[in-house]
Amino acid sequence: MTIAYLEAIRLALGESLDEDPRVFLYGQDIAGAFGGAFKVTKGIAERHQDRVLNSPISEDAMAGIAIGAALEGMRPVIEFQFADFATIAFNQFVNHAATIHWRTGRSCPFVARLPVGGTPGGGPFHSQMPESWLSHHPGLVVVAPATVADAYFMLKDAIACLDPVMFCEHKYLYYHLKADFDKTRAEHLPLGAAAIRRGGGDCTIISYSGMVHEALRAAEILSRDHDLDCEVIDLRCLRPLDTETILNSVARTGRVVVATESWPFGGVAAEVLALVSSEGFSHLDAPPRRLCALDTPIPFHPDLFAAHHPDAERIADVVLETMAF
Amino acid sequence: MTIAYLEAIRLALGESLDEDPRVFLYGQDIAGAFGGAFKVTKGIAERHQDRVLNSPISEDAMAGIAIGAALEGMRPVIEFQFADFATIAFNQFVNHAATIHWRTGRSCPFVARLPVGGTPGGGPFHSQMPESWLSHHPGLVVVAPATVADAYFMLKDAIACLDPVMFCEHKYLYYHLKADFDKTRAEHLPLGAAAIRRGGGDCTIISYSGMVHEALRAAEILSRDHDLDCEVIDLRCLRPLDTETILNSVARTGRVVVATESWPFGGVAAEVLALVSSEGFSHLDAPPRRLCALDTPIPFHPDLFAAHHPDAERIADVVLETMAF
Amino acid sequence: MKPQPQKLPSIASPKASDPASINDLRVRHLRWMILARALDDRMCKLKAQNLVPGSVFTGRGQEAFSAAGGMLLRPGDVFAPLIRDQAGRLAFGETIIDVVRTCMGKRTSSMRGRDGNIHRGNIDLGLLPMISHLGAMVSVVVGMLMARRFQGKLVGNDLCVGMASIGDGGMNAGALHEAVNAAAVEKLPMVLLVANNQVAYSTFNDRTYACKDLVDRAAGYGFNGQSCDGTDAAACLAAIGDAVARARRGEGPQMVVATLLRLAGHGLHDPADYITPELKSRFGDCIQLDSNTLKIQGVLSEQDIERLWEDARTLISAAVEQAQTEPDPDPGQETWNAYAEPDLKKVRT
Amino acid sequence: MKPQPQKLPSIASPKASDPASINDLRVRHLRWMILARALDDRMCKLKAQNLVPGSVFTGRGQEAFSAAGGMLLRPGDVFAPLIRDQAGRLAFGETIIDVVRTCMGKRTSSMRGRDGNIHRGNIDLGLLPMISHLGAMVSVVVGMLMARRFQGKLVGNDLCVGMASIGDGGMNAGALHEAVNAAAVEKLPMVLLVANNQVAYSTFNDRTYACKDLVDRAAGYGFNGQSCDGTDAAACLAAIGDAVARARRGEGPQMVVATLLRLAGHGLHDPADYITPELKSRFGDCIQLDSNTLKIQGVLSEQDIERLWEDARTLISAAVEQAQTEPDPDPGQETWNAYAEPDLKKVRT
Ligand SMILES: Cc1ncc(C[n+]2csc(CCOP(=O)(O)OP(=O)(O)O)c2C)c(N)n1
Ligand SMILES: Cc1ncc(C[n+]2csc(CCOP(=O)(O)OP(=O)(O)O)c2C)c(N)n1
Ligand SMILES: [Mg+2]
Ligand SMILES: [Mg+2]
Repeated sequence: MTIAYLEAIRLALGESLDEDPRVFLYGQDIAGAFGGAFKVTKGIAERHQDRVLNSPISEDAMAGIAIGAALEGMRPVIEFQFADFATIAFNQFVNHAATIHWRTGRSCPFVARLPVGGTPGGGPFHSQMPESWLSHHPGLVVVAPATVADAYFMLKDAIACLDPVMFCEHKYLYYHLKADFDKTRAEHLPLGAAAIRRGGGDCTIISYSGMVHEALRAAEILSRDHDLDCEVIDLRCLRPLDTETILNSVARTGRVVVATESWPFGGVAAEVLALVSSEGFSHLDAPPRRLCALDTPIPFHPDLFAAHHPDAERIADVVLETMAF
Repeated sequence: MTIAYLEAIRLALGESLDEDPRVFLYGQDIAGAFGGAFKVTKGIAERHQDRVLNSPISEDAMAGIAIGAALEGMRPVIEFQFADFATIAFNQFVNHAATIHWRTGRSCPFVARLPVGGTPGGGPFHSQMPESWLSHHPGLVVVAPATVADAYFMLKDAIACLDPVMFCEHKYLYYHLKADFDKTRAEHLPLGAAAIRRGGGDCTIISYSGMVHEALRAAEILSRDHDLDCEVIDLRCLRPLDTETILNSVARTGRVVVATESWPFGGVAAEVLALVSSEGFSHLDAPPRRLCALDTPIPFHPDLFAAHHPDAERIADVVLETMAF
Repeated sequence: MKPQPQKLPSIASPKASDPASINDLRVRHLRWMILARALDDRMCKLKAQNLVPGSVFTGRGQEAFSAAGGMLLRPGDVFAPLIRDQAGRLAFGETIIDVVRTCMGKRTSSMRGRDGNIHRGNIDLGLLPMISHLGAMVSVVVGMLMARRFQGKLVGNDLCVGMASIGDGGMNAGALHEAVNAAAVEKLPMVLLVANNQVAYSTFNDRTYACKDLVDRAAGYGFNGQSCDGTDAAACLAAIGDAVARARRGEGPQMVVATLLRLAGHGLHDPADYITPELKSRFGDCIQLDSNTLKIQGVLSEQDIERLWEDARTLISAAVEQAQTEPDPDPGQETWNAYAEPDLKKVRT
Repeated sequence: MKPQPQKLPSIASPKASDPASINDLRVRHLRWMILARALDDRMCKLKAQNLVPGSVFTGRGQEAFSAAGGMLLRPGDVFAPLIRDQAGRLAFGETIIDVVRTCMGKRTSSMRGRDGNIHRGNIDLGLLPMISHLGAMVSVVVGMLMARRFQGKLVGNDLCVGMASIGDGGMNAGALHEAVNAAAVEKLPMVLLVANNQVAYSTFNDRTYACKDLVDRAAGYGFNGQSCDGTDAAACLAAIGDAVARARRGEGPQMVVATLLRLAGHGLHDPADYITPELKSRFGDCIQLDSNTLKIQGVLSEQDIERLWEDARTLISAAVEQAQTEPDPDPGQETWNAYAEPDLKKVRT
């Protein structure tokens, strides 16, 4: 069966509602026949009218409500219309949800679904990646699926997880990414594991979310045009990081390029570079490099957006520079 | 004249109010004889009753008001009672203040004073360092003075700066740090420059804010007990980073340890490691290392706090490990 | 690039006491409503022609309320519009050409292609470029008014006014609450226009608030509150006119809540089939209603009204034609720098 | 470690209809007030003795209102207290020993020394451990009540209740607004206790809000609102009693605003010299007032009241003595892990 990334999310949500009476969905415009700004809950909302509720435009309260319901034994899944609006819930996330387990020993299991990432014409406030500011404070799990199967399995694992999970789903992939999908497939990676999407010994390209597909394209370009064999790691889970998979790969390749569509400063790419340089130093044959979005707000005009946003060609260029070191 | 770090801030604020009718102060409990939770505005508030105003407990509005007043030609300085409460203003800071110049070409000059950092017994919500989540988004200047003179000069420079400046002032230094202070001193470093607080050729210790004093103590221990000559860099300005001073120092020493009291993941320490490993790789004789706070909320009990918080002895240990590489 | 004021057939500024001038006011009001509707319609067409990169939102059905707000302001006032305020924006001084340029993402637009569509603004004119986060603009207006007070400009009994728009949905954002409360504490000449169009995107009022009427919130903030029928042009002018006059006289913050219906989807992409025929039947179209009234009252003839539409379309077409010839932004010429002071290592003198 | 319920001289639970039981209620109320005051006083002493690492905040002057709130709850309800709610916390079931342990940062406390003082709580009891950010706890109560509704526990006409405290200052936090509005939309049995003690830290009401009375906000949210004299114990019991009864009957969210004065500094460190003698003269001390009333009404004698104080001090001293023998947290034994599931690479089954 071929389904889109968004359909995989819908499937996981629908099944969770079907199977687990503790699960409810809360967010703006998700209820009824409308089914959400991106139509993720379309169909399933009508099947579960009592557990798919529209919220007011009150993101701080949405997060607080998720915390409270989680403490009372529910498994809330809250939808932000765009990840950009999760800034309003920042305090509840980092100061409240993230601290409950450590302070009280109680777990606070909920999922915040965050439509992330850029699309041409989206502009500064509908395109952002929130994973950097969500992952600095200890206590939140931050994941960013890049594939159809991950969208499904990781969402189910996120709902099962005892910690608050920030589920970053990429808007561009919603309808653009389609894949054969077999949900009965027995083994899938656990929530916290990175995936090696392509094996290779020359250079490790590390990425997550939408940028994984550019990383894979870059690896193809490099293979086709430069006879280079790149390993592509999809981090999947950003907090906690699968440091083992990263360091093992770098030990094999000696070279690493991290590609993200976030801003560079203090982002996950910086964290990965800090990791490989401090803990994998002896393996490095060349400086670890990062390629991120340009360091300005995200531009509205598609031409500016294209220049702002890393792509396969530019990733390949950085790999070539790394190889030439 | 010997004054405390807090008095230097008060002096800078008072003079700014005296000299520049565009400056006004806005924040909780700063007005009148009371003069703020930490007494920073004590004395000066009474002298400038019309331009030192108490705000409601509305941090988002405080930030929005600063933006609006800045756009109308004022130079607002807003005080957060604790930096921990600036999470509430996160959206106005990163989505509004930070984007105005790039979107419209207009500048948005205001200062947000953020009392940061841990003290024993402060607990999870009165001890945090906000610089990581303030510096990821492009558009905000983030500074963190560590000395009495910097508290004064950097605050004046921050008020003069055309961009929104997040002024992170360390609560522990408020009264604990006293120094001889001569405000007529002709030359002081510009806002964006890092300071070399101690020269040395063996290893570069990079720090900022309260942790600079631990870094200096560590350098002394290492000199006294291990005959090591460490260079200590006080970053002063975190966003933008003075990459030149950092890279030049590492080029001389070949070794670097970054010490901060923030959490490790995606923090400024990670950014510095990413910088030195990607751009100063050939200079490195050992893995760059970071020593940050432990990766949990900040504990209340002083014994737990002491274990959570890096100190000179632990910085010295990491330097020794680096030297032994 | 400063936007050029558009040339509209001039109608003298009326005095409220003069009955003839009331008609002038009503005619100007209708003209802004029509211009906004025609411009919104044209933007929808441009989007269909693939000439607009981002989303298109229209103010269909809300023109009477929005235009009244913008018209009753004057140079030196501040206006923070939202996504359905094409009418108010134009009436306050936004140029047609900037609307078209911004929506097309042109380098010549006030946002230079960096930001688009409804995020445009012109701070020099007092027209704030909104960020998307609902409620966030209101405290900025508070800050602007406080600045003017500090500067000694808020004295006398003919104060400048800060106006901000919000919807039934945005009224529930924490940012809105904090800002409105701060305006009240500071007793500022702020006018909050609440367009209760029954829905926030697809969510009806019963899921966004539970008071009887949003105007009930005014007393809780210490605002003077009043309601009006947002489909009735004269009622909008009267209510906002009164609120603005009170604010100018120094009577402090004002809230005007209009009841009306969004007569389109949330954005152009939204068929809005959740709006039932029953609901639709309860609300008229302010432009149709006002046109009829003015005809019945003998203020305008059918031809006059037709001419207002034609004039509007002519102005818009000219702007579209011009904008289409203008350059897109060039990534290679961008500085890609978010700071007003990119070099902080320069010594300050 | 589950906190032990403290042993207090048992006074049978009264029925509201029974005049004798009203006295019982009043006596129990005074007892909680006295216990809280004595405990607050003792915490101040312990701080002076350097036995408390963090700040000390007291509920001095607010005991009548707070205790009434806590008393009128029952097991199965939810309570989100703030920094001046020692009385309400005790009445709802917080143990004295946990107060002492938490303030001392003991390993045995409910927060295990990780968090301290007024941030303590016990989620199993429905007593929420507050974070510092004012307003943040209210939406959590909303979520807890929604959970109970999903679980089928919010049926009938004797519902469980979620109570949350807020001050005149905290009422202006955006988080509070969003949470209160959400409670109203969901028509939940939530009771918001607003202790208007005239100041937020050092800031008087004229700088924090501009409505005539904070109860004016109730209508704007769709809450039922009522006011009471927070220094009058019987009035507090009556107003909160009515609000809780309405909430239990399914009449939806309730707001009770008490007028009173904070009779101490913001925290122990604050001499509060900004509170003028004139202001002080306008407010009585609820405990003194209530003690007098109960004496005049012949419900309690001077000795009875003395005994309440003595009993309170005895209980507190026992708790302090015990807590002092208990271990501090040991950094070496801490796991230093913020996650309930530290190993996410484990395959989920
Ligand atoms: C804080 C925030 N959350 C969510 C959104 C997404 N959003 C944009 S418009 C809208 C509906 C707004 O409804 P209302 O305030 O009633 O205005 P209307 O569209 O009806 O004019 C939503 C949810 C937003 N812009 N800001
Ligand atoms: C969001 C937020 N901002 C600032 C503070 C700091 N603060 C703690 S208590 C307080 C005053 C609270 O006043 P009020 O709500 O009236 O309660 P009261 O202390 O009078 O009981 C302030 C400003 C805070 N806790 N939370
Ligand atoms: Mg609406
Ligand atoms: Mg108060």
